[in-house]
Amino acid sequence: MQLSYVSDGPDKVVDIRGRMPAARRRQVAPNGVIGTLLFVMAEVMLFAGFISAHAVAKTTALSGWPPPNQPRLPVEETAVNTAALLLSGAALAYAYRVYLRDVRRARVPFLIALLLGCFFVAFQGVEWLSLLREGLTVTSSTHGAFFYLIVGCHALHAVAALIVLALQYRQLLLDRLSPGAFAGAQVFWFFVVGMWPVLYWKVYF
Amino acid sequence: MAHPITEQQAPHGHADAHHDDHHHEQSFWSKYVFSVDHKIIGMQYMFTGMFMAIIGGFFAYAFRMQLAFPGMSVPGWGHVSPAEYNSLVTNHGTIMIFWVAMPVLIAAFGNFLIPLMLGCDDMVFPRLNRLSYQIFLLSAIVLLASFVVENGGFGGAWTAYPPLSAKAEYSLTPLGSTLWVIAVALEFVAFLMGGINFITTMMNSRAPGMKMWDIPVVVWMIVLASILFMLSVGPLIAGAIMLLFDQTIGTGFFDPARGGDPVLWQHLFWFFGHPEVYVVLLPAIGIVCEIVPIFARKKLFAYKTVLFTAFATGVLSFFVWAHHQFIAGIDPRMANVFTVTTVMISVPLAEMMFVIVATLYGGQITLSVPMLWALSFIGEFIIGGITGIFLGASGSDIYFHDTYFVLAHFHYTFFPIAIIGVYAGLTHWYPKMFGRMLNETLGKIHFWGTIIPFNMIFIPLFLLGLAGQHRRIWSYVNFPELASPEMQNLRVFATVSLVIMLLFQLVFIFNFFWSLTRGKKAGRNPYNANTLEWVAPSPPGHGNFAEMPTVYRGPYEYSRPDRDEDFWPQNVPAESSSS
Amino acid sequence: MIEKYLVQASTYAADIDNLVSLISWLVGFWGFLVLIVFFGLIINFRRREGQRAAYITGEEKHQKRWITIPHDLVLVCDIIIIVGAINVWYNVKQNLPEADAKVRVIGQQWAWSFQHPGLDGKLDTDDDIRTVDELHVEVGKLYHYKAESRDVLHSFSVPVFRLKQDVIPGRVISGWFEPTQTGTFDIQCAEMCGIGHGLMPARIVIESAAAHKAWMEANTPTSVASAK
Amino acid sequence: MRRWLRNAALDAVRTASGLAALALGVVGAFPETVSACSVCFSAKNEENQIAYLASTGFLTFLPLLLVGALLLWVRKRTQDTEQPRSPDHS
Repeated sequence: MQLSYVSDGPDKVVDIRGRMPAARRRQVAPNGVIGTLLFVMAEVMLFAGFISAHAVAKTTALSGWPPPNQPRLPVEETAVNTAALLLSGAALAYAYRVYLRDVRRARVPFLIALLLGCFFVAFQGVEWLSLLREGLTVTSSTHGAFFYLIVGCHALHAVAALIVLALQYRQLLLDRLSPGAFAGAQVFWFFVVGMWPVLYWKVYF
Repeated sequence: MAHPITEQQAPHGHADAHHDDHHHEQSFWSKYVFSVDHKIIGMQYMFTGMFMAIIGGFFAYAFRMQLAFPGMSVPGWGHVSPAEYNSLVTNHGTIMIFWVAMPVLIAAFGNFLIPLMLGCDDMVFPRLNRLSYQIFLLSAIVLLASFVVENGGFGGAWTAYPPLSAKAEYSLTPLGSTLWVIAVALEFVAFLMGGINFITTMMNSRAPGMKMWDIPVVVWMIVLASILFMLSVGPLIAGAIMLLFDQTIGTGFFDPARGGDPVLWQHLFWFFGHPEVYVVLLPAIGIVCEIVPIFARKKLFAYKTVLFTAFATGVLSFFVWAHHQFIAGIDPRMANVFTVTTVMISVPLAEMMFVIVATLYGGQITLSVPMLWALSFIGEFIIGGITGIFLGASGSDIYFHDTYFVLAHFHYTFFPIAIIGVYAGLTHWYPKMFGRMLNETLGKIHFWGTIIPFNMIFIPLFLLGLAGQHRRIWSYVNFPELASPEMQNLRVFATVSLVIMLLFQLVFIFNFFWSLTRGKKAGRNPYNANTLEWVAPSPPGHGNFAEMPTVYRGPYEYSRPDRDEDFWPQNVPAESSSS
Repeated sequence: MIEKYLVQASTYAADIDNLVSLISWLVGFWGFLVLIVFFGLIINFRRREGQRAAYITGEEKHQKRWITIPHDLVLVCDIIIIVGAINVWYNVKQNLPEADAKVRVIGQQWAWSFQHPGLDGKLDTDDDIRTVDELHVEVGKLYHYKAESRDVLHSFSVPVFRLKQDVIPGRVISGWFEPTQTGTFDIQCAEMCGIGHGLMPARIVIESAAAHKAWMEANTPTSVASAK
Repeated sequence: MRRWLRNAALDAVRTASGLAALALGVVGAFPETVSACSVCFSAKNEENQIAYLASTGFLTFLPLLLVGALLLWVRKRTQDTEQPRSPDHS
């Protein structure tokens, strides 16, 4: 350690050499984890706004919910899809636990989580196509508008999270994935996974 | 997620890729335009904010002239048509809150002060920080563009209540309102990034030895404000997306004819809108709490009480938002609940004022320019605070809602926040930012030339409000009761005061740029202050500190009887210089 | 306070004015007290050469009293204000006394139109009198209003009544007022409603019973009048 | 500091419960139907009213819940490592 301060002007020269123990600053958690957690909190509020708007709109609808001439939402198929997403979250959690002990053994569960996540998004897309064919569009009713808005917003988050996870999977294969980065991505994926059942319950039923 | 508490060696408190380029010569572009340095980003926010303040002030001049001399061609603007008038008042409000108060108070001071006061070399996410400023700049450009598109800027008031804001056939500004919503949404995204950065930095990058209760109040306040912002902005972004869909692709979220609900927007908007007031208020109070102890040479009275009242304000701020809707559209029974909470929020805020006043007791007060600003904050904000009670109390709000009384009230809160708070911070940290002192005489001329006209603008407006004058009205000639010569004289008086106040701002601009090169050189610590930013050179270089400081005590140890000097910097060990 | 600037023309105008006065006294007292203490301290503790400031942490109990006692007193004032405010609010906005007559208030860009019950005293009959930007009411009668909007938000505001209510498209909002004084007064729109927001002044004409009857007779729609 | 935290928490709880009691009392005192209620006279008024009340409550309490959870998490992660400091600090 060098001499601490060079004086400029009236300030005292203060030598703290030798008195300062190896200075350390404490971190509550890795930066990435905290940053992601805070971001997730803001996101939760965003979805809270959507959900409460949806709940209110449901009761102001002029002709019932869903409107009589609109298709009903595919509740059963989506239940399967929901299960896939939850499994993906569980797989990632398992991958992280394994990762802390043995990096290489985390590859398989990580890949499973990634593929299940991709399956969820793809299945959503297929569902959307059939709904569009049946006449549920953004402008056909408030019901449709809310469906595409909320589910679409969630899907965007899922796609973003999957891209991050895919990049991390590459790092994992190269043995370069840091625990902080993994933990941060995991927090975000848990948010995507955990948000979905709530949306499923509020939007589809 | 069971990480052990990670510990890192002192200099460079975070492991980020950019610290390789410390102490290298940087090109102009990478140093000032695409910089990741928190100080430069803070300056960028500050200058953008000040530029927007000039525009906002000019708008105020244009519409005040129209009110004082209806129909006259305003010098520098021309005739103000009703559409222009609406657009001017709408964007004056939007600019002053979102593009002046937020960027300067939170982003500029937050970026500049947080790493310096915490004793680290930069924010934890420097590149996110740069992105935050770039998005903010983009939002400002989008907003400015919305004034010059066909049919003019958005004129549906800064609250943007649909259906007016949602349908072009009502607002008659199809492009203006869309750009306005986009600009506001982008701006929120920018501050969300900034806020995440501030909070994480405070949690993870404090100097060794700095505990929770050693953090200077202004850092606490900016972080609390960021948390409030982060938690309240989500529903409004949701609403903004819905509004944007209504405007552009023709959904009917807020259209009652198609099963939507206009009241819904008010809920989403005010859920953010009221905490937003505290988002900008808390940093301003934080700045005052930094300045008063230094120029009174006193320890801040009851540091923890200040923080506790700030926490209480933060919590309560989520319970008060619906008071904006007493008249507009909530269940009247709910109004009772929100009256209780709104009036109750006066308690922590009053307590904060008491704390600062109590700090003055027994002090050695120097009325320097920053101290004048800080003290005037207290004086003006007390008036703003007590007039708020009239509006929070549902019974009297029936009359006062949307009158000039409201307008005068919130200018008595926002002016101290966005103008006085900013000037206080700017004059106080100017030596640290630029290494030179501002001219004291010019500073005092500017101070009195701002404070006196400010009161002369808004006291008449209180009277006009009491007499029942409503807001956002282009001209009062059509309202027989409001067109009386006495009332018109009050309007002229307020307008003349405004022009005087705006002219005095030139003194500050001159002082600012003159002192950049001609001011007296400021040493490291011109005020004999305690907090860590005064340990760094003025202006601090890239990386801030020659040697990363270690913290031994709280930030306000002034005039301790057991020491010769009347200050005791946070980083000086106990034995080193005591008698 | 307000009555100095504006007449009180409804039964609850005085209640609201009294509430405002009550709040003024309470908060005015606090505001002035704090400001006097504040300026007193600034003047009294100006810097003097060779003197040092006191060292007061403010964390001891006897020091905290300087904050906790005013804190409790502010709380007491707040509760008084809350009780007063809710009392008035309940009377004006929640309570709905029996009506003598009803009127319909319709806001649109950028005019107010009013539907008066006409001679038969009932709304939505043939002899309803529709006017634009002019509301005729009879002094001493308790009116219910039904407020509607055709397009965007407006706010029905009658300053002399101390009455204000937003009107919202898709909803019908009711409330009441009882004029106590004859005369012609402003009706304003208090919610931004577009370009013409500043150009929708309406008048309320409060008439004596005889004058009101005469007005109704003169303005009954011709088709109804001729049918009689 | 621990004692101070506890006192602060107690104060907060006391204030919050007092406010809640006051608020409930105020609502409970006037249960009858109301005039001037913009959310009471729409197509399906009862449901709509409840939806507004529920969403107001939901939006109001959710952020506090989130922040409370964050604080607990931070506290859990830091409490073991807070060490006493040099004696000069009172």
